[in-house]
Amino acid sequence: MTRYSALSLLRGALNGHRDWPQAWRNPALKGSYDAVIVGGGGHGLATAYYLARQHGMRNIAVLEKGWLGGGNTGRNTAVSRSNYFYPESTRFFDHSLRLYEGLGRELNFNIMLSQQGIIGLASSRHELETYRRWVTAMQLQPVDAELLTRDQVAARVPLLNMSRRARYPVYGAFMQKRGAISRHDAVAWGYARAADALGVDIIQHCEVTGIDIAGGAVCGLRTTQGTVRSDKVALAVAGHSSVLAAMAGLRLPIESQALQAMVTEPVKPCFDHIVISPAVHCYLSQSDRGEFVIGGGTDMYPSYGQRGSLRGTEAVLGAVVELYPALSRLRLMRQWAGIVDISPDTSPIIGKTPVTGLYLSTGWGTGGYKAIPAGGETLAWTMAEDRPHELIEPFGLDRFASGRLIDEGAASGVAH
Amino acid sequence: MKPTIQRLPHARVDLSTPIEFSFDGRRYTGYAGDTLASALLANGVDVVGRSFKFHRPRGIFAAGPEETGAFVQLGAGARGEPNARATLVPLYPGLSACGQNAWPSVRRDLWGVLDRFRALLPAAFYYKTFQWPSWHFWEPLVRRAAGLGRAPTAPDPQWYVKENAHAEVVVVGAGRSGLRAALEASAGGRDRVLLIDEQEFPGGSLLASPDPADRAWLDETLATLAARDNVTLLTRTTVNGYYDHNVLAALERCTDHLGPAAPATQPRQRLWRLFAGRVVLATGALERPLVFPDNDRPGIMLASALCEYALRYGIVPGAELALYSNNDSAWRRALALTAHGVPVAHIVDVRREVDDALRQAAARAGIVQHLGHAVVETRGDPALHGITLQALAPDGSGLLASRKNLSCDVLALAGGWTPTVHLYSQAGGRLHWREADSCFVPAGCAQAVTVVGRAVGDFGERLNTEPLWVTPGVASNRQWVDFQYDVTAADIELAVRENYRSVEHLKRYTTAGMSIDQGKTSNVNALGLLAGLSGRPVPEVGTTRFRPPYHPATLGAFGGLETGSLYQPFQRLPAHESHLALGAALEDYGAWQRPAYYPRHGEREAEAVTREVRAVREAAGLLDYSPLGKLEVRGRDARGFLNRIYVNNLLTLRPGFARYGLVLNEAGIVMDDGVVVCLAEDHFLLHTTSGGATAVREHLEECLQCEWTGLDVIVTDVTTAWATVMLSGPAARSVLSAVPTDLDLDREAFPHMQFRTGHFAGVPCRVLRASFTGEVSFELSVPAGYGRAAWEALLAAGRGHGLLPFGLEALMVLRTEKGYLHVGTDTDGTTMPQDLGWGRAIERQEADFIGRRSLDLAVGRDPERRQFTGLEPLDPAARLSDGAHVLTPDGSASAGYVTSACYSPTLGRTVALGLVAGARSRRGEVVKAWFAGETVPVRLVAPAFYDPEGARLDD
Amino acid sequence: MMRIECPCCGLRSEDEFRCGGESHIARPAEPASVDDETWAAYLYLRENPKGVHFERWHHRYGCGQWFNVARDLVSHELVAVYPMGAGKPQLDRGERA
Amino acid sequence: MTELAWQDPLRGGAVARDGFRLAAAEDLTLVRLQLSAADPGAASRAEAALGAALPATGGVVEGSGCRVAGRAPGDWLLIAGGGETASLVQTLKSALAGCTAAVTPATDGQVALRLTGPARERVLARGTTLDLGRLAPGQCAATRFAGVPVLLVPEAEAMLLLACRSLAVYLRDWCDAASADCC
Ligand SMILES: Cc1cc2nc3c(=O)[nH]c(=O)nc-3n(C[C@H](O)[C@H](O)[C@H](O)COP(=O)(O)OP(=O)(O)OC[C@H]3O[C@@H](n4cnc5c(N)ncnc54)[C@H](O)[C@@H]3O)c2cc1C
Ligand SMILES: NC(=O)c1ccc[n+]([C@@H]2O[C@H](COP(=O)([O-])OP(=O)(O)OC[C@H]3O[C@@H](n4cnc5c(N)ncnc54)[C@H](O)[C@@H]3O)[C@@H](O)[C@H]2O)c1
Ligand SMILES: Cc1cc2nc3c(=O)[nH]c(=O)nc-3n(C[C@H](O)[C@H](O)[C@H](O)COP(=O)(O)O)c2cc1C
Ligand SMILES: [Zn+2]
Repeated sequence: MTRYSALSLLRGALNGHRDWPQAWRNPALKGSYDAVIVGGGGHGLATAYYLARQHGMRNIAVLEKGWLGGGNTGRNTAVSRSNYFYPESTRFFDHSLRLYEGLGRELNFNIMLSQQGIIGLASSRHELETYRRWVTAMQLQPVDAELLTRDQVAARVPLLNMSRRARYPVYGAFMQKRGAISRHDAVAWGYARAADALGVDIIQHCEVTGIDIAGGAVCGLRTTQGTVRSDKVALAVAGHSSVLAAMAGLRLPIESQALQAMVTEPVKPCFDHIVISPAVHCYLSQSDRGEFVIGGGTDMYPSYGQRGSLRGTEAVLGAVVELYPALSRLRLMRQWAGIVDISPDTSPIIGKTPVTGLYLSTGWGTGGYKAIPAGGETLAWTMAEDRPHELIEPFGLDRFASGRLIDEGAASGVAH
Repeated sequence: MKPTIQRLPHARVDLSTPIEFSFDGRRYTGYAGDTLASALLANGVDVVGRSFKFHRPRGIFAAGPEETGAFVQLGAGARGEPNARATLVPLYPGLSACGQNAWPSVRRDLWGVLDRFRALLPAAFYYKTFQWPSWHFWEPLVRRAAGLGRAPTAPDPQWYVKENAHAEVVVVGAGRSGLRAALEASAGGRDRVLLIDEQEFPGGSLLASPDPADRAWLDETLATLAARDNVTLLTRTTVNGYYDHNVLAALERCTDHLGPAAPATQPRQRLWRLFAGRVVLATGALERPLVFPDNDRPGIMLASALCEYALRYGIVPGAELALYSNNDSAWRRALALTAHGVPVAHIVDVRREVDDALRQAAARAGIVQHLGHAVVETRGDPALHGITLQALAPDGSGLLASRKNLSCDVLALAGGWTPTVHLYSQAGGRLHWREADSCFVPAGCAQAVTVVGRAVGDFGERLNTEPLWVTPGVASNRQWVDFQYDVTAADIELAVRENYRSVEHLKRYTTAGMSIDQGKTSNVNALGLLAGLSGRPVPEVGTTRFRPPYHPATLGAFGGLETGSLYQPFQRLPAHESHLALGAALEDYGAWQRPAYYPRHGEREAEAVTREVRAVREAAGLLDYSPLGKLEVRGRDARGFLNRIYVNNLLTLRPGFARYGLVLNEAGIVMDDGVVVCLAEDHFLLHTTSGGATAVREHLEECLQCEWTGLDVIVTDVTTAWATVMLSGPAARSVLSAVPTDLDLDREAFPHMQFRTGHFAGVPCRVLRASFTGEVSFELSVPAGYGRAAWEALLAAGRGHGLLPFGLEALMVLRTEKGYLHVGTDTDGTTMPQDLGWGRAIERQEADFIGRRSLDLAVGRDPERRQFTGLEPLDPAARLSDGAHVLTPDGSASAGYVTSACYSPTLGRTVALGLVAGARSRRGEVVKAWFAGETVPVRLVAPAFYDPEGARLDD
Repeated sequence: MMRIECPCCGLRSEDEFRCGGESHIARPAEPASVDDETWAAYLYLRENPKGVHFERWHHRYGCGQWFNVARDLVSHELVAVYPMGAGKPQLDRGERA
Repeated sequence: MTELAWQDPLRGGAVARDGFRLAAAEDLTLVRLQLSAADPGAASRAEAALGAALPATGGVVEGSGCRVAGRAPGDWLLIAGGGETASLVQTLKSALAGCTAAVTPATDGQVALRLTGPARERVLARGTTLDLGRLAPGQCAATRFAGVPVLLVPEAEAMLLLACRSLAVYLRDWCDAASADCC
């Protein structure tokens, strides 16, 4: 792997950038692998990378039905944070954030992690109560979190509608200063390049169409590029989890829904944080290119349509205009959607399944981008050891029969 | 800068109405009917903008939404608008615009120095560097260069509205084919036809035809359509999105063309939701540029733009015009231009062979022809004054040696047509690559849509397009593909070299097509190039995905009217005005605007709340309780039904009696609580929390319609039909007695947890004796229309008894003192009834109820469950905040938290409620509560601080 | 934005409705007598097919009725609308996986 | 006995523009009638009392002394002239004695707004996705308007909009804003 650096860039400048190698190969699918990961999104690629890097497995394939990173990893609003209520969640997500903090260098790929800080607005007394409870829970971990007063919010977010007569006036906020946005594509590409360099076969345009099981154990996969044998298979296919699980005879506690996001035309920087308002369901940040990246809630019905409804767009943009009346004259440049895998408690489902050798990483819903490094690392560990990594033990599929749901939305008012 | 140019006689502008405007501080004159772009062009302004990355000078390139460089900052202040396309801004008096993304100006932009470092800054260079010392260090510098124009900083003073329209036929595009489609669809007179065009005037490309026959046809057609009642024409309206089930979204610019003169009574823009039976897309086609060195120079424009400016606006934008083409349509247009007084000097065509008839006609028109040639260099300062040509090798792989220099100040590019299939593709339509015209055309869609005219590749002429995706034999890093984001052919080569070969990877790696034109003119060139470089045919490469909006759309329009007080409705209390008159601090409680407290002059919240609490404890208080959910349930199966909904046993509840109850969801989580009143054997009144009224009603309905169908049960929501007050305190009975009523208020006749109906001051009333304060309370309801009067009457009646109005914050203190649970505050998304002390009662309950089975899952039996408890700081003066966490014995983790906490004016100490692990068996234990770095020792106690025996209730 | 044919009110737009998720999930007749897995399956396990989905909708802003819809989750095409309580309709186009 | 004053839900507010007017329809009183589907006898008794066949959902018929609007299956809104409530409620209650039926006075819980003027269609089209062109007299529609549930009942040259009383002022304000350009 040619190292990327300012120097190599300079060398490139001198020779017309003619010598850059491929970021990853286009290998042919082999007949068998020690482990196969279905889904070339952030989670799949990271899992492969950590299997190779930390567990010395080299005969691994990632099978991706489209182009790598083209799933939710390639279409999300790229917010990372670890402000969760339950310790199980905070531990996991803070580990992930810490991995993110060193990821650019680890992968030798600048993921442009921008720790602008995430601010969550409280629009009622009740929300402020919830935040007090939540921030305290985090501080106890300890994970950085603080409460902001109205004035502190106004100073940090000058474009915010601070009218006391607003329909949802600002009562205060929580803030996690380490909250970040980063370049989502870079995360997928960085992991892909690093995994490829360790020998992982990333097979694009290879759709898994069947899962072969014998004696309760997985033994292979059928794909549009042929069959492949393996006794360790992980499903990391986000919104398509139910489809793949059905191939293994499993039903999942998952509903697939469209989640939209959108960007405005780029304007000069004028917004320095990630700001979320649970009351009106929208959040936004300004990217380093200048466009506002905007997100909101899901379309609230099952869908594999990857389009998003007009109604959803209106709801999110209406909220933006209400909160930031000066942004009203900006223009929406593009709107899109991804299909997210919503679990009943909106927490991830990661770990083993009733089928031996079949592992699952799903339920990331609207918030699994931030989990990519830790999700990959812990799933790799789980596959290598065939028992759940301690960080993900509470997030197993078995929690539904025991009722031990981890409902962040219900506890903190803010889901993933 | 060139001198002002005279208009040709066929110009569709009103020469008798000159309009003054300014650009970058200089004043100019244009005419009514001009766009800012045409007026700038006519005034010889050549540099209008700067590109995004390298700050290359940009002139006017197109005449429509596909513009790639002429973006300006329009207006200033709160009405300012960044990134306005000069080509789409109709000229109006007082128009003032500035160049953007440049310092000090677009003509002399010092940021232009970045262009010198182009070699260091190839596509995606940032992924490869900036890691030392850290991205954190570099980001602020990079960020400074971001963005194009500036966002306003003050609220938008104009307004927007959304409107819904239904039509059997929606025709998008009012060019010749759209007009024909509208004529046809409206002929029967029955179907509602909506004809929509984004331009100021209908006509599409006909507007640029000086041919009298075309003009006559247009006038006649418009007159015919205008005479038909069933036709609506919307101009200045861009259809931006094509969604499921033939729903489209369109943005109408209602008053932008009036500039500062726009009347405040009119909305600025209007977002249309169009519900169509059938859609006809007649959206025309966009022209592509050719890719060659320095093809981004001001003075180089699309041939379609040249035609538009010359033939519609009557502007000859230069002295020496050259056309650079790869298809026949450019030749026909060169002839038309020449015929209408806009002589074309040269045609350069990459093709070695061109139709003889065209060549002869061009020769007759005096146009010099350069076949089989490519433009390999352009010169200018910065605006174009000359180009260099070289012959293409016959196999297309390179160039022949000989070079030709031509002088020209306008070079019009005709690189082929791209049908405007954006909406079709959004609708789910498939596209087919038509090799002969090098373009994608519609190829089938599940929605009811047809495509006509140029949008379907029906160009009305043979094009014989021969693509040249990149100019061979010359440096590719000066050949622009995406003009806005400065993506060159070399960037695309780099992406392919590094294996970003999927068209979607290519887009994201190079940013081609990601700028504000969304690649309208560049996408096909980029993928043509990609196909060549990766040795795949174009259809295999495919397109990137088309997404709404077709053209960027103002955010404000998506909000419409629903901003400020109309953003989301507040429900208003019947006695709203009385509360205002009492000086109430109104706040949002579950979408009702309710008094939080009633501050007296100079009083702070805590003082007012204390005063109100004292009044209730010592005399009486009056709370507007109207939002209390009230659901009537009746029918032969009502009792049995409710018994499955509530945790309680309701089989034994007798008429006139009331019982406190809990509602769970099927996961066993507490969803709501309230009082169930039995009005008659088969008739019940459910009181729910104010916030839960709708949810509980819908829960009941869902159970009845989906789960237990066929039950004889009727549910009636009467929440807003009855205004309710809570009259509470030792003097409550005396106050109520002071108002004429036929109710027997005597303690024995009307005990706690019973219900009566009767009359209050002559109007029907319903009264429940239940208490959320711990004092004797009457929850009195009258028909909502009498709500305000009843409130006033009680206030007046209470004057001699020390009655005060009290708000919800005092109620929260009162119920916390009493240890009464508030669902949603003292419960969270994990709370089950056993956590609230209902375990025994449930064991005794025989019947199944919703959520019951879930209580038996492992989680429900966990001894470490967080249970509802009282908490009392050891130091009575210690302050305790809600949100404080109770620590585990070793102090390492949270064992629960404080859900409600307040200073109790009644007890003179801090009291609190919370959810703490195993709390019910830990009464008396001292634990630590932690908040904001401070620890407070607190004792776990029963959740009842005040009058735990409830003696005061039976007073 | 979808348009949904309410059996009572006719064709209305999506913003009047609320989706209640998969339909035809039978509540165990005697919850107390089923094991934890069965109960959890009732509560949480869903088909979630990438194809025709049988689901129920509530005409929240209209007649307030619940009804069943067979809808293609990719195209969002409404393949059938039928009342609560009725069985899954036979679809001639067949269920796609 | 003191007589309490009845307050009009709009607090006297109205919208009066050249093209559009909105006011509370104070001449009307409302009664909600619900019948249980499990009680088949109830409908014919109600019909006898009302002197009209109960319309299906979305239909409006003229009964004796009131209009009957089909809001939902088993659910009708009776729209009567002023002062009719008590007698109407009484008539129905006695006709339906012993049946599972709810006869609920609704004048207090609801507000009836009457929209008139040539621009009323436009104002309505700004608030609802309903196809108003297909809503003729003799019909009614329960729909969503300005984000909240309403019942629309067309009248000659007017539209009756019925909604929850607590939303009356909001709806007035909304219509006022939506008609700002309808002067
Ligand atoms: C609009 C939007 C905004 C979001 N914002 C945030 C945010 O701000 N912060 C955050 O933390 N999270 C966010 N998320 C969630 C986050 O994007 C996802 O949780 C995360 O990307 C999931 O990663 P993944 O690798 O599991 O899935 P994906 O990236 O979706 O990868 C799954 C891959 O599996 C492939 N696949 C599917 N079926 C098959 C098959 N049969 N064979 C082979 N391959 C298959 C898919 O093509 C896909 O590439 C957002 C999501 C969306 C849609
Ligand atoms: N090649 C030429 O220049 C030329 C010239 C004259 C006539 N013609 C012929 O005339 C016919 C006219 O072509 P046409 O009618 O297909 O195209 P057109 O270009 O004349 O009209 C398309 C219209 O659609 C509008 N439009 C595009 N997208 C829109 C959107 N999203 N929302 C609203 N409006 C939108 C455009 O502004 C334009 O007014 C063709 O059949 C062609 O044979 C061609
Ligand atoms: C954080 C983020 C920023 C984006 N910025 C832009 C942008 O500046 N311009 C653009 O055209 N698209 C932008 N996109 C959207 C992508 O073009 C694309 O729509 C998205 O990745 C989904 O892919 P699809 O539309 O091809 O399905 C952005 C996407 C994300 C996730
Ligand atoms: Zn309906």
